[in-house]
Amino acid sequence: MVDLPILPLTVTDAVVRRRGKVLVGPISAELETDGLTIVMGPNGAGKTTLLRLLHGMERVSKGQLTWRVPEPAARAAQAFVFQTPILMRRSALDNVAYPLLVHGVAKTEARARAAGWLEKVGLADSGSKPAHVLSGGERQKMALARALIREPQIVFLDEPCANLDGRATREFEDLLAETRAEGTRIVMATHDIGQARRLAEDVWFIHHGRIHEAAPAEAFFATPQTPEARAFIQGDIVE
Amino acid sequence: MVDLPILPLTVTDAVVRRRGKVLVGPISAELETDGLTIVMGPNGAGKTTLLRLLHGMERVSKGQLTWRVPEPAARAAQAFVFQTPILMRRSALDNVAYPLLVHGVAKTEARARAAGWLEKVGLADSGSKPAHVLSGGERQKMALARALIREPQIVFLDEPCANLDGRATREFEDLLAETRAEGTRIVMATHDIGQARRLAEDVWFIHHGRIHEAAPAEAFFATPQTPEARAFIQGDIVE
Amino acid sequence: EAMKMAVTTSFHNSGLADVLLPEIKADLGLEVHLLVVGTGQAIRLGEAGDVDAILVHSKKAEDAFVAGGFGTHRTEIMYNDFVLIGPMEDPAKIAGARSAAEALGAIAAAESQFVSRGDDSGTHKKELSLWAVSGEVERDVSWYREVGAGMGAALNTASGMNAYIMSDRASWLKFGNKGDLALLFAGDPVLFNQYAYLPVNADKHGHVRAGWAAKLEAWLVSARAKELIDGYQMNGEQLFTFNAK
Amino acid sequence: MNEIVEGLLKAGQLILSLDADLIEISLRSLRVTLTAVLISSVIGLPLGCWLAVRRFRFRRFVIATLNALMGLPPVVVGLIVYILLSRSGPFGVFGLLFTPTAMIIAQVIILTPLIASISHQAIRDLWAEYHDLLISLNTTRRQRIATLLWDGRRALLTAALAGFGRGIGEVGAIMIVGGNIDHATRVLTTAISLETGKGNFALALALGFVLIGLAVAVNLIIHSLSRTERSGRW
Amino acid sequence: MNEIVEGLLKAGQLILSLDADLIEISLRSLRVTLTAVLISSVIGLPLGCWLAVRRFRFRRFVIATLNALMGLPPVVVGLIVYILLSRSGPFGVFGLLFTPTAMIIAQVIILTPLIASISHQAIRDLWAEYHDLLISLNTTRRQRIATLLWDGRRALLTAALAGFGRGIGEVGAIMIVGGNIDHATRVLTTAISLETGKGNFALALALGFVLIGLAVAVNLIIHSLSRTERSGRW
Ligand SMILES: Nc1ncnc2c1ncn2[C@@H]1O[C@H](COP(=O)(O)OP(=O)(O)OP(=O)(O)O)[C@@H](O)[C@H]1O
Ligand SMILES: Nc1ncnc2c1ncn2[C@@H]1O[C@H](COP(=O)(O)OP(=O)(O)OP(=O)(O)O)[C@@H](O)[C@H]1O
Ligand SMILES: [Mg+2]
Ligand SMILES: [Mg+2]
Repeated sequence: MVDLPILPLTVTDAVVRRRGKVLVGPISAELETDGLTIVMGPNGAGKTTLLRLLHGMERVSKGQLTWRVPEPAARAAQAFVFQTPILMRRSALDNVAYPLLVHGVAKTEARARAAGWLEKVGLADSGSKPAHVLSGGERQKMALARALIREPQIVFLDEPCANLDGRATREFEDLLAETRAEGTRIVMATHDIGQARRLAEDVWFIHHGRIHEAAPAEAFFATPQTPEARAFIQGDIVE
Repeated sequence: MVDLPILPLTVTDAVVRRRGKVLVGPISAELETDGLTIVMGPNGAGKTTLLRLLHGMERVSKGQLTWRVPEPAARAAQAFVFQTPILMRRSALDNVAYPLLVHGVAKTEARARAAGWLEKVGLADSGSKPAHVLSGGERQKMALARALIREPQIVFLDEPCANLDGRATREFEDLLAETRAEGTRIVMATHDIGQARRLAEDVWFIHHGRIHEAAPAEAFFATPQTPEARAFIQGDIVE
Repeated sequence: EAMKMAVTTSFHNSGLADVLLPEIKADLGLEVHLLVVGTGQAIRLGEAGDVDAILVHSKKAEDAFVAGGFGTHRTEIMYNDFVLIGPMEDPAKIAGARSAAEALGAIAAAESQFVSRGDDSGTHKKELSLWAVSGEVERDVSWYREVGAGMGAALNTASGMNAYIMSDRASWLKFGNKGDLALLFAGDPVLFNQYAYLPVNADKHGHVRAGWAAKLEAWLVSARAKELIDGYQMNGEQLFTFNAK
Repeated sequence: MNEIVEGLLKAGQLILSLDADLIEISLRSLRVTLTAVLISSVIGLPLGCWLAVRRFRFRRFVIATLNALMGLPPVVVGLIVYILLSRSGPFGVFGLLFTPTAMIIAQVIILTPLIASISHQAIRDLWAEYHDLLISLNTTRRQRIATLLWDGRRALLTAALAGFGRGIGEVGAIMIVGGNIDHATRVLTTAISLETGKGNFALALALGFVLIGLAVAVNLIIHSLSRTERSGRW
Repeated sequence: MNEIVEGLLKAGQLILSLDADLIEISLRSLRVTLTAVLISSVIGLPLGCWLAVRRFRFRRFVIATLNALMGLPPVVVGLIVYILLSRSGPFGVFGLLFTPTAMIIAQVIILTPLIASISHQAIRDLWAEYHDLLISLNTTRRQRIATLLWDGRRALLTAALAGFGRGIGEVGAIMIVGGNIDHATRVLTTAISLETGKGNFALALALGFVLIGLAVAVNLIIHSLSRTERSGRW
């Protein structure tokens, strides 16, 4: 739909402050056209806030974000999968079709495409269920389909596999690889270090609201530069 | 508070049916006084529904649940950690203190104990935050504290670690072991097979709404009896 | 065909309209839409040209209405009378009074509860003039209750308080919620209550149906109207006396 | 006391005998109020949503005012509409005074703030739920409002029904602008006022009971058509 | 048209000159309505919560009725209260008729269903949110209601304010049971009615503007005290 490339995104000294506390920042970073960045870090580090900041959903107290194109066009080509899926009070199918409807696709076509996406994420039989009866995993799958259906240029994923079972996680990873191959920029937060290893091209390690370490995946996992990152990677390998 | 032991729980032929579809059942099972049961199964298998059924939160269409003591007493000694934490529109501290207030504990004492529990789950600094600003992992920690604060005889945990980081997961497991040691019966759903291996004494493998396989943990992981269970355990080992 | 006429609550309460309107319809083919409002409001409706004629009973205001050019003229149609109502047991003993002023004086002397319309209506103005005659001008007293309401509402209040009140005879007879009240005094000629018909001036308001207003006026002063008005009875009593010239 | 019983009996009588006058004024009541509710809903529901969705400087002031306007004294509304529609007023040429149209206009003025205010309140929680998603999907304000209107339709129905209740029982304004003219602008409430003034309490109460019955019936019909209280959350 | 302007000017004049009568009736209006709102809230808010929390067979019917009762015609309420309080009525001995107390009673009857209905609607979503948790924690129905009342206090305030708006503008019922007696039961709305009947439209409007101003002021004060529209979700 939106053909102008919106990337790269340049973030300069962005700070998100709430109740007088800095939640995230100052952040300076650049997201290039290509890539799959995994955002990691302990609970409460600021991963969600950072993703929302990049997506333009957090009022910045300082600094700025610059997309290649001006705001409205840049907004239209992004998608976000929230940590807690937001359920519209509609059927699963209509939830997935909604972004298309909003962008002027005719109802029948939107539904047909939504049905296709439900199938892709393994919810073929659940389209007619009202979203609120879906199980935890089913909700995440639905949210994923809803985010990808518009074929965004960049997608932010906030722990999208938290409630998925093993098989669904693998299927998710396949789908993500496919999406990546089609040229979609991916930024994803996860706590699953195994998954991070499998998927990441770059890693951002977040600590106390800042990008503590940003590195290519191999380098990060092989030789983390900071003690915090090292501890974090260790800490996760509990077995 | 409630001193009469409420366990064992006997479930006979219980069925949960919604919109003309059987979601779970028929289930027949017994929960003994002691133990830690891990409930596993693919997304949408019925784990959440089963836990809710045991907790008495789903209207059964058939069959029945029998606790050792009659209903009201049995209800008072159970706790539940929901898959999506329910946030009361209060501070984190007041969220955790709430179950005590409901049970007649004085406000100051309730808050003091709640503060202790927040510390236990690693939220010492977040007590004064309104619950809705908490991060995904912080919410799960808060919900856990809120469930355990009343020292229930049995606690149902529905994927309580989905959004926890590695260290928090380990701390959770320690806390759970402690709780178990104090005599609390634990029934927990998880997708993390590693965690299941570490914690489980018994495993219930749920498939299509039924307890497909119920076995001691070692036996289950070593020699799953059904092809579905075998596939499930394999499927999870993605690497 | 329809025209609009503003009338006061006391006229409407009498029920005479229910007798006259169908006859007017039959004789003239004219439907008269009644707007039942307070006297002041009726005059304002006429001034604004929102009705084609008014039928009220407040001579001073009527004269001002004509003098202001809002109405072409004033035609007296009929009169009825005011009566004094009060508690059955009549604590102020007004039943034997020789004049209305004396009756009011007795109420003042006994300091019995008295309900006044207090709404600047024709009835209210008449009541005030009677108080002036009786010499009781001080009305800022606890037993004198100004209720600021129409005739029916004021009667309801009087009934609820078991108080004295001045009412037009028609409203009283038609009034359903009598409670312990009774008609105690009537007949003093000063209590006569003249109704007049005033067509709205078509020079001021072009849309006014002056033709119909004139036809209605002709009918109202006709022998046919006289027969109906004089013949209208309630509980065997004649309520209105036709006196158009 | 027995006026109340008498009123109930009379109400039964009037209804069973299908009294022609009663049917006429009841239908007129319904027509006026339903039309007014419809118009007010078309204005008020989106306005309420808009207030939920939009952040601006004087938002709080506007909302407080709207809340206050829920209590617009009907007599004042009646007066203002009267002055505007009066022959000597700016819209006098249309000759709307003392017609059902004038009554509808007055009711729209009374009901719109009420419906907007209640719907704003009803939609606030839904907006909190949807906020992130709709912002993320880069929806226009128009689309947000449309989505909230649609997904919140059950709650919004309550707002419209509140408007209906308020309208059907209203008398102060429509008395002034309608004039309570027999066979033209008389409705249930103005008839009740009239009978009360005459001291005919039983008849007034009978009409009142008919009115309440009518309001309950409309509510029940709409509730069961829309199945509002039936299915769980939506 | 210029009556409206005149009315505005007169309203300004009355307020600036601190007209003694105006102050008296304004204070009485406030006293009657605030008392009625308080009593109605004490009944209506928990009732609304109770209806949200409790499932029973005739729930839908009760809710539809409550919705319908939002539109209880004030004149009918006035009549019934009048009949009950009148000397020959069952509560005649208390001599409450034509006192502010009677006006408060009538207003409570009008406002309680309104407040209950709006608060039920406001609390429904919150209950959907809390349902599982409060059931799981084995709370008593009383505790559930108390929790919803407390955590939903902001939304419930709107219900109470809607009641205030409705009450302060109400005239039909308090006219009948209060009697609009000068210096005893005259309030702003009954004074407006009176002046309208007298044809003093400008004065009536002036009083109306004072009333609206008062209502806006009360709303603004309460909103800013409670900071309703300020902080994000709670
Ligand atoms: N409005 C706010 N006021 C105060 N603190 C806030 C606010 N919003 C978020 N926070 C805090 O900011 C921190 C970062 O939150 P964020 O949701 O970004 O963490 P996260 O890295 O995504 O954690 P998780 O892995 O648990 O999801 C948390 O500690 C949270 O409590
Ligand atoms: N009211 C309902 N009507 C129809 N289907 C329902 C209803 N409630 C739940 N379901 C379906 O029942 C199935 C079981 O749901 P449940 O939440 O128990 O799954 P789960 O095992 O917990 O899955 P997950 O691992 O994703 O959390 C799901 O497919 C869900 O869509
Ligand atoms: Mg997060
Ligand atoms: Mg589940």
